[in-house]
Formats: sequence, structure tokens, C-alpha cells
Amino acid sequence: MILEIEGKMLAIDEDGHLLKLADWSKTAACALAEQENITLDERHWEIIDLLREFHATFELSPAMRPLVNYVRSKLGGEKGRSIYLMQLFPPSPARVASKIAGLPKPENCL
Amino acid sequence: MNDNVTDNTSATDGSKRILLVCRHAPYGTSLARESIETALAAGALGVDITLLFINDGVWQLYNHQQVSVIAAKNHGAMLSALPLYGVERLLVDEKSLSERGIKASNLTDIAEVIDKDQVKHLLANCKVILSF
Amino acid sequence: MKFTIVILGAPYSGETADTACRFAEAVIAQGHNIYRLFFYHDGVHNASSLVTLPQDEIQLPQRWQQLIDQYHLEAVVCIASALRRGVANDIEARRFGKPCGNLLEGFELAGIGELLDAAAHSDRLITFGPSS
Amino acid sequence: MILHTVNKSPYANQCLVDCLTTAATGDTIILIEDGVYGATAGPLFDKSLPQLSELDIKLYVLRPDFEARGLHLGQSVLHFSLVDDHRFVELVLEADKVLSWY
Repeated sequence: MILEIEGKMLAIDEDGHLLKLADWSKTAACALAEQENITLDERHWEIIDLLREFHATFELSPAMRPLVNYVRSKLGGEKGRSIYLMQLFPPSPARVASKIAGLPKPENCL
Repeated sequence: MNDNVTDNTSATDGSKRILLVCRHAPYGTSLARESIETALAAGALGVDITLLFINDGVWQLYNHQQVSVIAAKNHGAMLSALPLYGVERLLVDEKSLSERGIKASNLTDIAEVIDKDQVKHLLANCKVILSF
Repeated sequence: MKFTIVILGAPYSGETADTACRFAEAVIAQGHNIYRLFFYHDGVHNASSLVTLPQDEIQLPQRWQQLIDQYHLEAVVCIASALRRGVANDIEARRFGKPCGNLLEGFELAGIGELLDAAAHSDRLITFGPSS
Repeated sequence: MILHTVNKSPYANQCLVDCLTTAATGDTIILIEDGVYGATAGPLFDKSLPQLSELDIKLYVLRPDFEARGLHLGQSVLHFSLVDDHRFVELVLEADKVLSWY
């Protein structure tokens, strides 16, 4: 499948993940979010930045539990809760946010 | 995926404790990688698990792994995510370290060094062993 | 008693698959149950329908398949290990834009959670490591 | 009590020695596949013997794998018992858990 962003054609798989992670940009993130009916604001970006940092540090796309723990360690207990992440990236925050953040599809087959 | 995984293994009686024995060095084969993926899955699912790094498995914890050209992910980086996954019990066999001339300061600080008797105790007291 | 058998070796590259299959047959012959067969690491090749060899040699995947079919065994192939090694069912093959799936009937792709579940719920778990 | 399985030749691989160093009193070891060469007990294996005799560890060899290689007992200083696949299953049941060395 193809996602068209400002005249650029980005290849995505049928789950909506970018096929080439190098295609990711902030504009691409907005388009990917749109596919999920999410309009990104600064609360979303804060989490997206953390996810990219998580991936750069650990070379993993996080499952829910480590994502919550990581957000808690970086942004505190108010935001490091699954309910908060659920509101931002429904219905499955780890999966949806990873997709928007341009991380590889989690393959831990959970 | 069986939903009852979390329910049945979160029992605190210890009777279902799983010990993951990691005996292989990273990179040469995918065994180390697959053992860590098992641990990550356990963490994500809330399954109580302990990791024992022994024999060549201790190389997995060796500091400053720099994966640039070889077609592999940085094993040390993946390992260091385990505490975030809730996998806290990472134990290293002291004898394996000394046999290889590795000092505890050469290891990532997420693991605890244990001696021969503690290894025996660990093996004797787990319920089931996953051998990697 | 309920056994789980973990198979980490590919057929023909080594003896693992043969040893594990003989063990499974002996378990059943003695009237015990097999809770799950779990194919991980190179063991996923046991589930490939593309394995081909001369008529006078034992077709290990088919031998597994017969056992699975006859005794209604649960044979789980780790999905991440399988996809990395070119073993997939039609659904996964399509999902990743590959021409066709090759998972033998009787085997199913699932996550590592199934291994952890088996560790928690079997009376005995035995791992057959790769020979090579 | 642990049943240890070893599937590599001690002349090529460290895992039998590693197993012997880790096994505890009362444990059981079964040699399978190329591990059965361990029952021929050349000088390499003998290094671990003194410790082994102190430990009361029962030693088994999987007969089909042993015979396939043309081996026979009597060369080893240690006492090994040959077992078939059925006895292997029983050994797993007699132990609390299995640790596989490969």
C-alpha cells in the first residue's frame, strides 16, 4: 500500500507500518496518525519522542509494560500510566504509538 | 495466546518459578538473542522469570558491545531493557567470569554476580528450566 | 504426566529432531500426555512443507505431522523464529508480501507466550538443543 | 534432583565438562547424540573424574545413539548404564526437572 504525503509516496504494509523506517518524518507521523484517527498535539509528540529514544537505546519496539515504565521514568507517574497512554493512542498504545513513531513492527509475537 | 499465562504464573509461592539458563555467547548463534526474547516476552506478559548467565553466556553481559558492520542488533542494548520489562533477577556465575578473565566491572550493571553455591541453590529451587 | 518438548534443531542438519521425535513417541507409548511441542530457533524448519528427500530416508516433518495428527498434539512454531527463517503460513506470507506460505498442516504459528505457558503448566519440560 | 542431558562430544565441546562442574549430588546425567562419545572417556574427560566420584551422580547413555556409532562400554573408568528411549522418559520423570547442555 502507498501513503501519499505532500506529494511523496511512502510504502506501508497492511497494518499501516512504514516499510522503510528511513521514510519517517514529522509529516509522515502526522499522516500515519491520521490513519488511526489521531490528531497529534504536544502530548502525543512527547510520547513519540520517547519511543524513538527507547528504540535508539534498546533497539526494541517496546511492549506495553516497558513503555509505561519508560514513560514513568522519564515523565513521572502522572503520564507513566497505561490509562494516559490509552487516551492518547487508542486502542493499543504500544502498537499504535510505535507505528506513528516510525518504529519497526513489534515482533515479539505477544 | 493463552490468556491464563499471566494468571497462573504470577503466583508468588515460587512453585512455578522459571529459570532461564543462558549458556551461549551473543552473535555467533541466535541462541542468546532468542533467550533474551523469551525473557522480554516473560516480562511483557508478567511471568516471573530468573536469568542465569553461565559459561559463555556471561559474554552477553560484557560491556561496550559495538555492533556496526555485522548484521546483528546490539545484544547488550537489548539486555539492558530487561529491567524495564520487569525482569529484575539477572544472575551471573562467578566461576564462568573468572575462567574467562572477566571482572565484574566489565559487565553491564544490571546483573548480580553469584558464587558456585548460589548457582546450585538456584538450580535446585526453580520449578522448571529453559535451557538456552 | 504432561510433557512439553522444546525442539531447537533443524531436521537433517543434526540429530535433534530425530531424538526429540523418538522421545515424544516413547512418552506417548508409555501413556503420558504431551502438553505441547514447541519449535524454536532452528527447530522451526521441522514445520516446513518444502523439505524434500529421497524415498529411502525418513521424512522428519511428516513423521512429526503423523504424530501430531494421530494424537491430536499441539505443535506450536515460534512465529518470530519462523518468519526469520522462511517458514510461514499463508496468512503471514500474504501479510509480508511473500509468494506463498509453507507451514505444514498440523503446526501452528504462535508467540513465545506459548512456551512460557507450557513451562508453567506441564509436569516436565525437556529441551532438545541443536546438534551443530 | 536434575536430569542433565548432554548432546556434544567432550572432545569437541566444553558442555560435558560444564555439566559435570555444575551438577549436584544426586543428579543424573544422560549422554545423547554425539554426547555418547563421553562414555569412551579418553584422557580429556578423566580430568573431571575425581570430583565426579565424590558426588554420587548416576550416568546414563542413550543406547540407540551409542550403538549407531559402533561404541561399546568397557573402555570407560566410569560406570555408565545404557538406556533406551523408554527408560529416558522414565529418567525425566524420576527427576524434578531437566537441564539440557548443548
